[in-house]
Amino acid sequence: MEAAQAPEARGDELLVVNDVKKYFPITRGIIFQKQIGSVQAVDGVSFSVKKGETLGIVGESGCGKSTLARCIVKLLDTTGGGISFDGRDITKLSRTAMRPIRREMTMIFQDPYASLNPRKRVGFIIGEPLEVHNLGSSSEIKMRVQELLEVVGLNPEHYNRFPHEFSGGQRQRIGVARALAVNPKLIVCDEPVSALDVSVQAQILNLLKDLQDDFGLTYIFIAHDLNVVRHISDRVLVMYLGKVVEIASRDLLYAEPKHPYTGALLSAVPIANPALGRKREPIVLEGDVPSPVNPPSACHFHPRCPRFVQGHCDVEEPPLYPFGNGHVAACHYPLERWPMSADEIRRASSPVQSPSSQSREELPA
Amino acid sequence: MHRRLWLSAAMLVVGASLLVAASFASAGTANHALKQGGIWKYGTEGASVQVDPQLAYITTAWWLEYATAAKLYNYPDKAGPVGTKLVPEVASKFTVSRNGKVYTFTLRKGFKFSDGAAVSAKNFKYAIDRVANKDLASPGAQFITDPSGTNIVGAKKVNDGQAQHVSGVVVKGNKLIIHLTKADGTFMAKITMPFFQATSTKLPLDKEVVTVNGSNLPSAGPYFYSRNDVNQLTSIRKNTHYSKGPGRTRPHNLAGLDVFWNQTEQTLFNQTQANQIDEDNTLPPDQVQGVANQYGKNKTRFWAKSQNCTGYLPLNMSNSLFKGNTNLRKAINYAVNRGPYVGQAGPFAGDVWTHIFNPAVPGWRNVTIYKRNLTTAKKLAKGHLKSGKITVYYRSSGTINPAQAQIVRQDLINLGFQAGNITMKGFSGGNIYTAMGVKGNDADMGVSMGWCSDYPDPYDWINILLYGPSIQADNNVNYSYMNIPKWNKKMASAAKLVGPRRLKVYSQMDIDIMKQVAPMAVTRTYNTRYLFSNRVNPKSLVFQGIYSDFSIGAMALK
Amino acid sequence: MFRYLIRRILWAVLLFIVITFVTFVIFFMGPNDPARAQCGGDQAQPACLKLVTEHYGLDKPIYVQYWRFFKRLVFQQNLGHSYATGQSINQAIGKAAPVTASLVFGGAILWMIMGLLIGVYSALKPRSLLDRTAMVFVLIGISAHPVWIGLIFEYLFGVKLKWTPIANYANFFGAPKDSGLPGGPWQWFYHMILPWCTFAILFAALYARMIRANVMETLNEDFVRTARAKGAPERRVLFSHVLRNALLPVVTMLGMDIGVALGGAIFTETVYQLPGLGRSLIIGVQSNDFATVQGVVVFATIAILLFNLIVDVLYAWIDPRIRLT
Amino acid sequence: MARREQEIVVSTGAGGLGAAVAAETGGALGEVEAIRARGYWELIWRRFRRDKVAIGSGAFIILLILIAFAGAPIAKHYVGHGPNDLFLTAPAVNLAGLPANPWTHVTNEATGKKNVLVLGAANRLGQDEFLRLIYGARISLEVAGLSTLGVMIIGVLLGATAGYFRGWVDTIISRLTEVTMAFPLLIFVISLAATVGPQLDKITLGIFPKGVLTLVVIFSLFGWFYPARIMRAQVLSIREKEYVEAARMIGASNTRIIRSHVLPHLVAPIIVYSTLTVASYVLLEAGLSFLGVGIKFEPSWGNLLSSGPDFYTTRPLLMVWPGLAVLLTTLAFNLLGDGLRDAFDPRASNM
Repeated sequence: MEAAQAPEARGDELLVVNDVKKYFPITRGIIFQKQIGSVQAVDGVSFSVKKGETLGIVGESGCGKSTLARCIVKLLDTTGGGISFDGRDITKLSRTAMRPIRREMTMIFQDPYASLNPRKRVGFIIGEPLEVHNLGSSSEIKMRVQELLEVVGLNPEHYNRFPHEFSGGQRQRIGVARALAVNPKLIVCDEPVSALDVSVQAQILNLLKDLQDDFGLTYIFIAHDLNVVRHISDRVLVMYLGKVVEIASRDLLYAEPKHPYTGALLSAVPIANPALGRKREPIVLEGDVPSPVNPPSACHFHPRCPRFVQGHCDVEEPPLYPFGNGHVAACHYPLERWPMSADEIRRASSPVQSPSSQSREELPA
Repeated sequence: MHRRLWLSAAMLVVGASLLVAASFASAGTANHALKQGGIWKYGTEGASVQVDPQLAYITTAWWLEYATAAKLYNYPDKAGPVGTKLVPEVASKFTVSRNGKVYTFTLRKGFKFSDGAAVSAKNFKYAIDRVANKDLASPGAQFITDPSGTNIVGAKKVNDGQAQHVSGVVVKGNKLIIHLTKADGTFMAKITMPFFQATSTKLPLDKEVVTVNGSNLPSAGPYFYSRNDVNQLTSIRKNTHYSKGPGRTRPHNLAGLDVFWNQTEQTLFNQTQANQIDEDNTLPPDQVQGVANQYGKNKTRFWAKSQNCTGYLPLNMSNSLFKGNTNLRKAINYAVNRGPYVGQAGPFAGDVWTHIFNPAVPGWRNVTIYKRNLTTAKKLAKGHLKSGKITVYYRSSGTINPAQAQIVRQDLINLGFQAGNITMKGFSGGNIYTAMGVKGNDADMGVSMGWCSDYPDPYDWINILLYGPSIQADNNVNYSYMNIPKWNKKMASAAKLVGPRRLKVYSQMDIDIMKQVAPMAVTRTYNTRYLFSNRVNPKSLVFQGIYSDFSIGAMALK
Repeated sequence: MFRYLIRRILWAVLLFIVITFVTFVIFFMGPNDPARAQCGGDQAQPACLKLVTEHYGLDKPIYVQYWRFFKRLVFQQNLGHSYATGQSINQAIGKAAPVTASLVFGGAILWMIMGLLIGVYSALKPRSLLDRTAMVFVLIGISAHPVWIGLIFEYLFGVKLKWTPIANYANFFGAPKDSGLPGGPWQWFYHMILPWCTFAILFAALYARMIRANVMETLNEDFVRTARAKGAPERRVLFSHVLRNALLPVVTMLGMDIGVALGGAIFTETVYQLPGLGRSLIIGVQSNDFATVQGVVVFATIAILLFNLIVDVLYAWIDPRIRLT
Repeated sequence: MARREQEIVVSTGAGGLGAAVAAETGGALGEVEAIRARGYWELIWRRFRRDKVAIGSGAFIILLILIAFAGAPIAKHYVGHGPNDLFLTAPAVNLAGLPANPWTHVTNEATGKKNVLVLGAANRLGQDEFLRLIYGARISLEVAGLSTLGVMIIGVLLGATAGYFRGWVDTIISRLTEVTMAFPLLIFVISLAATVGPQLDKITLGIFPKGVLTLVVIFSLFGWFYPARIMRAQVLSIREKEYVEAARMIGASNTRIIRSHVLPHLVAPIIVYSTLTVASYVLLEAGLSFLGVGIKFEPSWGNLLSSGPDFYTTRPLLMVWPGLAVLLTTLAFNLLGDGLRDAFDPRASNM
């Protein structure tokens, strides 16, 4: 793999991700495993996050969002590329060296049921980061935990309860409290609300927003729900099959998507305004997301793309073309207007299958 | 040469002839009242035995060989003393050269193998060639290559693998001529062992015949092996070519006999009771009294026949505990609880015994030397326990042997040994004899051991078991490692005596040694207990003394 | 499929080498002196010991000995000769294996029938009297010692009631002529009936419990409810929907358990004196017959490995997903 | 990326979201309650308590342990002789070589006092069947208990290590497991007990009867693969749980994760599996002793069972007692195991 380039951090950038790759090997063997291929979950992603901002990351299931999140907080080691946090390159840090950084960068998990150890009391769960980092005596930790419970809107008396005695939303608040416990600078939120009821989703989102204001937090917010992302993000990054296809500020992205994939995603979002909704024709993407084991050549999206041009899109990989105001999109033939033209919609309904998209192999369980 | 209780009769023949070789009994008359035909089913707890005539060696094997073999001379199928006298069989007569080194046998015509081939002198020569063969490793080889005993010219060379045929055995027409390196009075007894029966040349010279199926093991006696499945079934069937004629006078009433190996006591007993099996001689001890009460002893279906064996606990006089410690050896003799020890095998298993000569040994006396007395025993043992530690070898197979070991252990505790200082070492099968036979072994005493007569002479008991100078590095049978010059001298001089005086001296020595030296604690005599089915005709049960079992040829069903 | 087959075979070969080597080492380290055993135990003559030691290379390092053993085994398919009886071990096993096979496969058929009947009926009528009785049988079946069950059966049906033979085996293809042995299919069946029952009880209990659980679980599946909703007759629902799905894992289990059962046959063979592999093993152990013990272990290993291989391949053939993992 | 994405909650759009935001108050959630919540173990105990059969089995096992370890010496003291003491004369063993029937009074040779054989004599040595039965319980429990302990220690260590660290550690341990599994277990254990057993029998550590540790070593050596497989699978699934990721995310060490987040979840399967394993080892010990390759001399149920057939038409009770003891003990452990499994995981089916 390529040597990781230590990314340059500029003044207000808290996190710089430069060409990060994460491949999962596929192995086979009777006694000793040999690698026969790899799943390219994250394939050369670059972006940066400024202090105090919220970066939303969207994409379909399996596009590598969660893997990216885990690479950022170093739950997974990257295969290539560099990540710099607060001016330090953390790509090559050992477990021990990573420890102090873990105080400044935490994560909120998707499933509030699975992310809390059912065998432990809430006090232990929220206090554990403090304990791990030796932040105070046990009585101090208890005080801090109760304070945190209050901060996230729970009753401090629930200190001794078990997770199963709480509802989903309450549990996610516990998860938030755990992430907050060490006073981090960056919180990576991995679909924190996708497992919750819509009404509860809002509560959590509001909580996160409030906490951002109160504590000056920076968020990376991962979701597949464009509405949720729109609600909370300052900027949005769209991923497809392990690659960045578009980055733009929230308003720009929702108003003028450049990448056909973004367009497709947006057109699928239900719109509350019936008048607007009726006017718009949704783009139906044909086929499933191709396998990341053997992704389509060049632009990964070309087999499903309404603006596919044979001999170009499946041959030359598009770089991130700038469209001004920090808006970039990886497309040779970006959308010229939004909503799309009737012609484009027609072509989207009969996409050309490129040969490279044929091979499909099941992932190992 | 090894004679062990579990190999009991193997060498019985040797000595028998020593004393009786001169007198030949006349041929017996067959009992025509007995029913002919039928298959006799015999079940045993034991593992199967070798059937190759040159390899068969243990009691059960020889019992079967006796029914299948045709020998130069043989013992008749008779009970009592008549059964121990040699009669001519395939040979009509023999002559010995003046120097006693050349035996010439004249062979009869008319003997045929079960496959129809005629028996000739060649077949006896082939038997000797096989016995001597190096690769076949016959236990019979030791009897014809013994430099101090019977030594056939050229046998050693074959046994060393330097030749194929024993040069000292010559076939001339119907004559078989055997050359010995020196004169030997036991030769006739030895040539009568089943090893030297007429052997078909169908048998490979240097490979054992193990599995028999039909006709690959022909023999010239009244019966032949028709089948041998190791550890399952061995069958003998009537040799249809054994027709009445000169020398061919042995009875053969049954059509055949099947031996079922590896059965368990209890099922065997049940099957015999149910008349599915005709003969069972491994009765479950708890059933013996019942069948004895039901059928009476030695009348119809239940029989108990004594074997020429004595059971004893050797006390190792070469190890520190018993070395020069006559008091403790006597104390053990007083302490051993012989009644229950014998009783472990159930009723009719034998009697409590306290000196070496059992009632089958010539010159035996009916005396009790040690009567159990714990007080006397403790008094004798006091101050003589040495370090207080004792190592006991015992036999770990079956249920009876370990139980006897427990009784002896209890006796040792009663005597003053601490339970923790008694080391019990178990040996399966006959391995205890090997272990105890190694000079310098760590055993102080052995349990469940015994000795069976090789020939009816006291020499086989006193001199073989207790004579010091014969102790060697291993393969000893003097398990007591008794080596006292005074007694060695006495034994040597007794061996030279003949006639009634010989028996008198040995008889006294037996008692004196047990009283004064006590190199062992004699415990018991042995009986074999039989249960027969209701198909068996009790009148046909002829206990052949040489082979210590009922003659198969004489057996008949009702 | 082909690649999968090759992989399984290679793995089986490797397992075979490892197991035979461990067997070899353990018996080599054991207190048995093969030379002494070969020379007739306690009658061993020093000359014979020397001969045998040289002949079998018992003084060579263990790996050399193992290689000799392995060569003989693989290239000549020869397990050697018993030290106690001199019989060829191939022959001994050739005689014993059909007995054990009769016991194991007959037992397997019996336990499947019992397990199916009890399991399916209990599942269809849970908490009924029949179900409760069946569950008591299951508990006793998995808790009682097979030896004990065997002894009691033998005593009751053989000795007291005289319904069955007490012990022994009858050859299916008929006893050898004039051997005085029982033979033929009927005698075979008659002699095997008690051993089969004894042998099958433990597994019948386990299978009844497993089948009951599987059937009950399947009965709750959506596709069963759908089938019922469609108005399919109950019999059809049971046979073509419930049993087909509930029994697939049972069949896999059966394949695995037959290997395990091969060992369990020792107890039944001992109680009923069936001249099978287990009995050969016990006799070998009792008479320090190292060669026979090793022969049985090696043969059992081969049998189990082969059996597992067949099950694996069959299963992969039925269910292609298996091959990928 | 083996993890399956959670099912997506249907979004009702921005409007719904906005309305929900408006409704959100951030106020008190749930009732205010100062009491300490019920712990995991308390919940299990409450579920377990309802299972009368399991409770009964548990009580039986406790009773059995008490009888075996405390009751046996008391009984020995009370009857005046030990389990290995011999009563060689009538009436303990009658003239026909049959052991005494229950409740026979015999004279103790050592003390000269009259003793009573409650269940009669066990064999032709006149040993006390009752004492041998309860001392046999001790051996059975020791062999089964220690073997289970050994098997679980090896199995859990290897299985958990393989599951937690994966990679080459997992590869090696998994292959080792498969090799061990491929051994014809019972055949091998018998051969092993018969060949190396006599040498191992010498090891007693001063507290165990001879032969107990032999069986424990042999059983442990060849029995660990099953718990190892179970534990590996358990740990593999636990380590994929998000709460373990969460712990790693906050920088917890491996030791801490294993101690706080992995091991507590293994307790339930370990307890349930151990209970069932004990039952199978009680059976196995009896089987080996029956075949003559297990415990020798010392009273064990297998030994008693093997001497049963010697008298089984004349003293059938001698076969019944040990068989019954094995049956009840195994049954109790099986029922307790089932009960515990239900208590730990009420959803688990009967398998």
